[in-house]
Amino acid sequence: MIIEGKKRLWQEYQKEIADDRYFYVRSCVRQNFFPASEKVFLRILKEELGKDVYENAAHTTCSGIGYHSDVVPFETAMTVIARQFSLMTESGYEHFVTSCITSFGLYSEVLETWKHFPDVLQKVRGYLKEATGRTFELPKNVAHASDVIFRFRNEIASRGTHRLVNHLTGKPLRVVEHIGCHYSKMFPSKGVGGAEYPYVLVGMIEDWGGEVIDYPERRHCCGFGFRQYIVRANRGYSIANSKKKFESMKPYQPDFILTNCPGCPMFFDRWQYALSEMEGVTYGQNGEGIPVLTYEELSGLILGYDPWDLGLQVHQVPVEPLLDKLGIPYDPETKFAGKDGQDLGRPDAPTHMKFF
Amino acid sequence: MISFNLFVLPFSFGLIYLLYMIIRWWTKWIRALPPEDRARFRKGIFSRQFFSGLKEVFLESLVHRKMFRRNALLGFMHMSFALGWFLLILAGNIESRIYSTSHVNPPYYPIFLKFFIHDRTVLWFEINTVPGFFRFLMDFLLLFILSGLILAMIKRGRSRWFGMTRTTHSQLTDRVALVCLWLIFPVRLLAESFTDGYYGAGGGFATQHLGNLFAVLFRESSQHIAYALWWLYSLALGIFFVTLPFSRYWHIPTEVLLIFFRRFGIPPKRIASSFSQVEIGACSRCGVCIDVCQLGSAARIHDIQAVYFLRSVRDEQVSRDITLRCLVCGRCQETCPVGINIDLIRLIERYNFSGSHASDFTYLPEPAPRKAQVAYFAGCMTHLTPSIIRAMKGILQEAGIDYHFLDEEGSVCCGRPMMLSGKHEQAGELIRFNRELILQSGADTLVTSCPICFRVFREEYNLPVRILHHTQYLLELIKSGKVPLQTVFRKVAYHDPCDLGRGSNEYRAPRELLAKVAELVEVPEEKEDALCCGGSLGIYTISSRKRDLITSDALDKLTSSGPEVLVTACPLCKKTFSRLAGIEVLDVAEMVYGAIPE
Amino acid sequence: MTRTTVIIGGGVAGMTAASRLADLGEQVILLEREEQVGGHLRNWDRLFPNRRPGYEVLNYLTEELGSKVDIRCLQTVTTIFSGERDFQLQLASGKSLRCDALLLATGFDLFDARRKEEYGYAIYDNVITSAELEELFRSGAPITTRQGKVPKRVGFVHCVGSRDEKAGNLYCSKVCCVTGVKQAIEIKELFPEAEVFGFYMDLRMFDRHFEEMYYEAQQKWDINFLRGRVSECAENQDQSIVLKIEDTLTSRPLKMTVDLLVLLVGFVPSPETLRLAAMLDLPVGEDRFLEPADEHTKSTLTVKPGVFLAGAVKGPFSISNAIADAGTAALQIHAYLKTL
Amino acid sequence: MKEFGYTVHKERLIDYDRNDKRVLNHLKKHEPSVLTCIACGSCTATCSAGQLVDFNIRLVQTLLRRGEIEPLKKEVRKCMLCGKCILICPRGVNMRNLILAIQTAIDKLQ
Repeated sequence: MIIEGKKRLWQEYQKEIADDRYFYVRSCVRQNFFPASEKVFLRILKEELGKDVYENAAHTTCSGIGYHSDVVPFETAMTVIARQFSLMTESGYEHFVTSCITSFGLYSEVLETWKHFPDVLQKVRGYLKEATGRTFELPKNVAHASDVIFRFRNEIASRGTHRLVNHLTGKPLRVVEHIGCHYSKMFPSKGVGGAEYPYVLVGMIEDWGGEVIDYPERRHCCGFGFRQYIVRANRGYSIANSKKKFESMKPYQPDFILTNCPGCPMFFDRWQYALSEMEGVTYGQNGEGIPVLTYEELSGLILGYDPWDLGLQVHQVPVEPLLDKLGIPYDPETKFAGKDGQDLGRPDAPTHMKFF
Repeated sequence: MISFNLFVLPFSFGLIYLLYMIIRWWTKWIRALPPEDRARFRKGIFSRQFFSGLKEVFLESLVHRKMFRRNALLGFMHMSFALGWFLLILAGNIESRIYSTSHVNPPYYPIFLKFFIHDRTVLWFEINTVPGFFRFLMDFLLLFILSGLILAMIKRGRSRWFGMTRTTHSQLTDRVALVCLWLIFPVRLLAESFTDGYYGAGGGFATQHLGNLFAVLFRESSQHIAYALWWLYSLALGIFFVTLPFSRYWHIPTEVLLIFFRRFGIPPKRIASSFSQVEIGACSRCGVCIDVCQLGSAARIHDIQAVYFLRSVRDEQVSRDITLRCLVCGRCQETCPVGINIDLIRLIERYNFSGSHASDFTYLPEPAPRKAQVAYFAGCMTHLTPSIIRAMKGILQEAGIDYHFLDEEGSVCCGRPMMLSGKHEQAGELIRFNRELILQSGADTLVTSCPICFRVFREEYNLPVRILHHTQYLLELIKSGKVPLQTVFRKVAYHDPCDLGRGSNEYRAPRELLAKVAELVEVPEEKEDALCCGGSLGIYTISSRKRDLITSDALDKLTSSGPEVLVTACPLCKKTFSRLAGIEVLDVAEMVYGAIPE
Repeated sequence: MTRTTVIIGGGVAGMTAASRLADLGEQVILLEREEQVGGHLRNWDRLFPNRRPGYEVLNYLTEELGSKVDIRCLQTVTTIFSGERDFQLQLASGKSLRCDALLLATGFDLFDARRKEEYGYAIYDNVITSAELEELFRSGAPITTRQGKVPKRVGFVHCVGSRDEKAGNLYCSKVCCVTGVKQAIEIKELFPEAEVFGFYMDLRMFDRHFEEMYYEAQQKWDINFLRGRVSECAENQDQSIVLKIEDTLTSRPLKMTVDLLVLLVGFVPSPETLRLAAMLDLPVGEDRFLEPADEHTKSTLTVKPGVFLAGAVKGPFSISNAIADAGTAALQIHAYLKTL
Repeated sequence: MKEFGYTVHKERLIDYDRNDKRVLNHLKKHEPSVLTCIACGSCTATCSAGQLVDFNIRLVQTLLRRGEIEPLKKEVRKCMLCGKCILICPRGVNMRNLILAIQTAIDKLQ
């Protein structure tokens, strides 16, 4: 691998990311999948970095999940998005930040459409006006939340208590990074580092002391693929995609997988469990799985937040081996305790994957 | 008292071993016959067929009649050895009775008679006496054989005088046996001469004179020389007998059995059997099949000719590639003096190599043809030569025939190409389909444009209808006046397709048709000797370049007398020739169609 | 009075046109940007289709030039002033030239393979361009992977930067196919045990002996041609390249590993050509190559009297075609000068 | 092993590195004309069996080259060996021996 070659490409795909006053929209599903991630993002921005982040209680889904599942027409999706923008305009913000990769992709797609077809924008303004009486301005800047963390990665590192280094051996941790397909595959210029060698997570990993793994199936989809997952009969196709990636990354012995999409960490995490149950295979060392983190969770760990406050106990692939490597203390006793200290009960241990 | 000397042992041992091998193999082969054939064999021994078999053995194995027909010099060479030696043994036995003291003589006694008996009572020229006659006869026969030996030696260097361009490459056992065979008769002449000369009597006109000369030259030592020669003679015979079952000369006893198998009506089989083994053993490796093989003469492939193929089968060293490298044109079979079913043995070996893969023809549809009196089956290949189809349609329409074009929408292969690969069972599935198709058409006459189909229809389909190649059918139509013809003044050369000519014995119909519409010119090799066009489906392992060599060579010969058109009666031949021919290539049907007045 | 022709570009076309014009008695000044004339031909080890050494042709063209042409190397034209019937050229060296006719023979550039990001050129260790491979052949350096291993499997990707909307080039670069076949054979000559693959969409063996060479590549050298455009490459742990392609002949995706991947880079117009064309107000095609006055009948003329085109300024050209084209251009210039 | 109501989908991908090239190597030796196929498809277009069933004799050659033995086994069984393809092939590929030799090679492997 010629790293200068990648750096040269990264130079070509620089992206402007606003540095304050964000209008934040949530993902439909992430609070269920990885419940602390969005909360941690807001906490970091507000408490650690002192930024102005605003959430409007009236905001909704972007409808991307329906759009990509072929149940929501594009005009509807555009109108829903126009409403989100009107909320931003009404709240006095101009920098739009999405939690979800698919939303980010859809916002980009809609804005590009409006840019090339102004008559469509006019129509949508009409639809929104007719339906809700609202008007809106286009955002000055649209970023994915991982772009924002990327922008402040050095600030986070300098405030952080941990680095991506195995504290027992002193060696950098080996990290697989996985970018959601809708981040830059549709519009390479909208993603940090472009589509082929995206830099957004790589930048975090490198600047936090880790080592990035580039493995043959890196570009491949995690296996979510909306229609593939949503219909149960098609899940075999979804899991086959994930399996292909695990098999490809396994020889590199990654310490964990870092993701920036709602679906990817979900499927990397849950499918590892499912594969271990279906085929008896595990992809980490010593019968362990490969822990999967969102960038918010990782940022929290770097900043020294309690792993159980980050929601890491709801991961199906146990994260304890990673915490041990990072030298992050945790209390096994409180892993399954609720906020009030009450025991929530332990899940059944997987058959083949090592459980803690 | 029985005469004996140690030197008779090599001969005696060799003879016993040879007889053991003959009895062993004959028994094995006869026993391995299926019950119905064994019954035929038992019945045959006690029938007139036995005697006609003996006659054939005499004519073919001893006189070599077929060899004579091919080339007199070659025939004489073979006859002098076979018949000469046979008579020498016969006469020697009778002669030995004159001097016999017991009722049963050991077999070596007549062979080495001159060593044991030195009859001074009769002189060489007294041929009016019984012993004198035999002395004359024995010397005469020996010289007769030696004349053949001289010819055989000449043949080594001048095979063309014997009508052969190439001769068989021999194996080690063949060479050992050959050296022994060539030694036997000169050594016998010398041994007898030395002995007769030493004793001053006992010889015939040749041996006595030669002996007297030796006696003068070598004096007392001629006795020792004679003794050494008797040893050498016995050794040569003994070694010859021991190597015989492993050499080409094994054909001598095997051919005798083959002649009786045939006489007793035992049919050839499709899979390896006693019959095919006897046929393989009966190959004398005379090599006449080598020259006729176009793979050798035109494509410079020299290791697959029938003689080598049969040898490698006998030695169980045959390879798949060689087995599949044969045009199956039938030229070698046509010329084989032993009449071996070479093509059939080729297919048997292909069957053995065909492996475990079953075909999957479950896709064949239900046949549902229209009813008609005449069914026309163009064949796969004819679909690649649409001009033949157009001609046939035109002629049939002109003649007002109610016919159904069975494979107008495409053929299911007739099965012969599959049979040629040895997979006759799988060919059976294709045959069943087409047979049903033909039967359901209700036709009483089946006409095909493809000799390949024609042959397999006749040989394998067992159809209760008349099966005609289109040349035969067109001749019928024209003779019945249904199709008016005018002569087209063109010089044409006719090429006999393998499967129509040699394969189905139809040489007349296409020629008669052509004679009605054009001027036929001479071609050098025709009818039974016709060349293969090179496009044969019988061959699997050949490059297209080698095929082209065969085609070009055949074209050179077919067009040597300058025809304007080369006519054939097979779509495959037409397609093959058209690519490389400098002149127009047409099917007989096209010629006929072109001769119908406007 | 002497009539002067300035030829800009001392590649195959420029050299040939200069020789021809000199033969016709014209006074010629040949301007070359580099230190030596020869252009891209200098980078070739052996030429398709007969694999003769490239220097043979170069030497021939150089010897032909001899001393009859005024060759000026290391020259760049900064501005061109078009007069009534002549041209004034300002050179970067400060000198200026006057001429009656101007021949643009500025040729082409090779497509920058880095623009096909998904192939990982200049990122993965063992992805090289056909030009680099040719240079390896020419220098006689051992051909190994970057890790020093003898390659066991080598892949050639056809149409890199050509026939590709994503690369911005819709046109076919013509000579890459035959170059790929030539280089594949040369790899097999060096490493008979190696498996060599050509990944192609069509093999455009447009000129004489090309198809025969393709046949030879298959039949004699056992080179595999797999129909489909490589969609993406990745690097393995051992720095071999995994490539993904649709095997369009089985309609199934296919994945394979190669030790060395060669990108057959196509032609792109050189920025220098476009700069000169802008100064002369010459029409540029959609493919950004220069347009002649008439594609069929006036292929070396431009709409501007006195300005002529030869060779790869007009699109992809093979060496032999460029030589023929330059000869035509010389005749056209000669005829034009006579009318002055 | 738990049942989730679905199984891991089998890949359609041709994994060239893993595929078995032994049949191909046998053919390269015994029927080298296979090397010259240009996948023009004229053999398939004229094929007698191909008129009746989904049989693509051109694909036989392609599957062989890719080392896709299982589908290859099924394909070769459909051929009638009629030989039309040989007459059509512009590159002189000897299809009939190709079919037989593939069967021989597969037999040898098993």
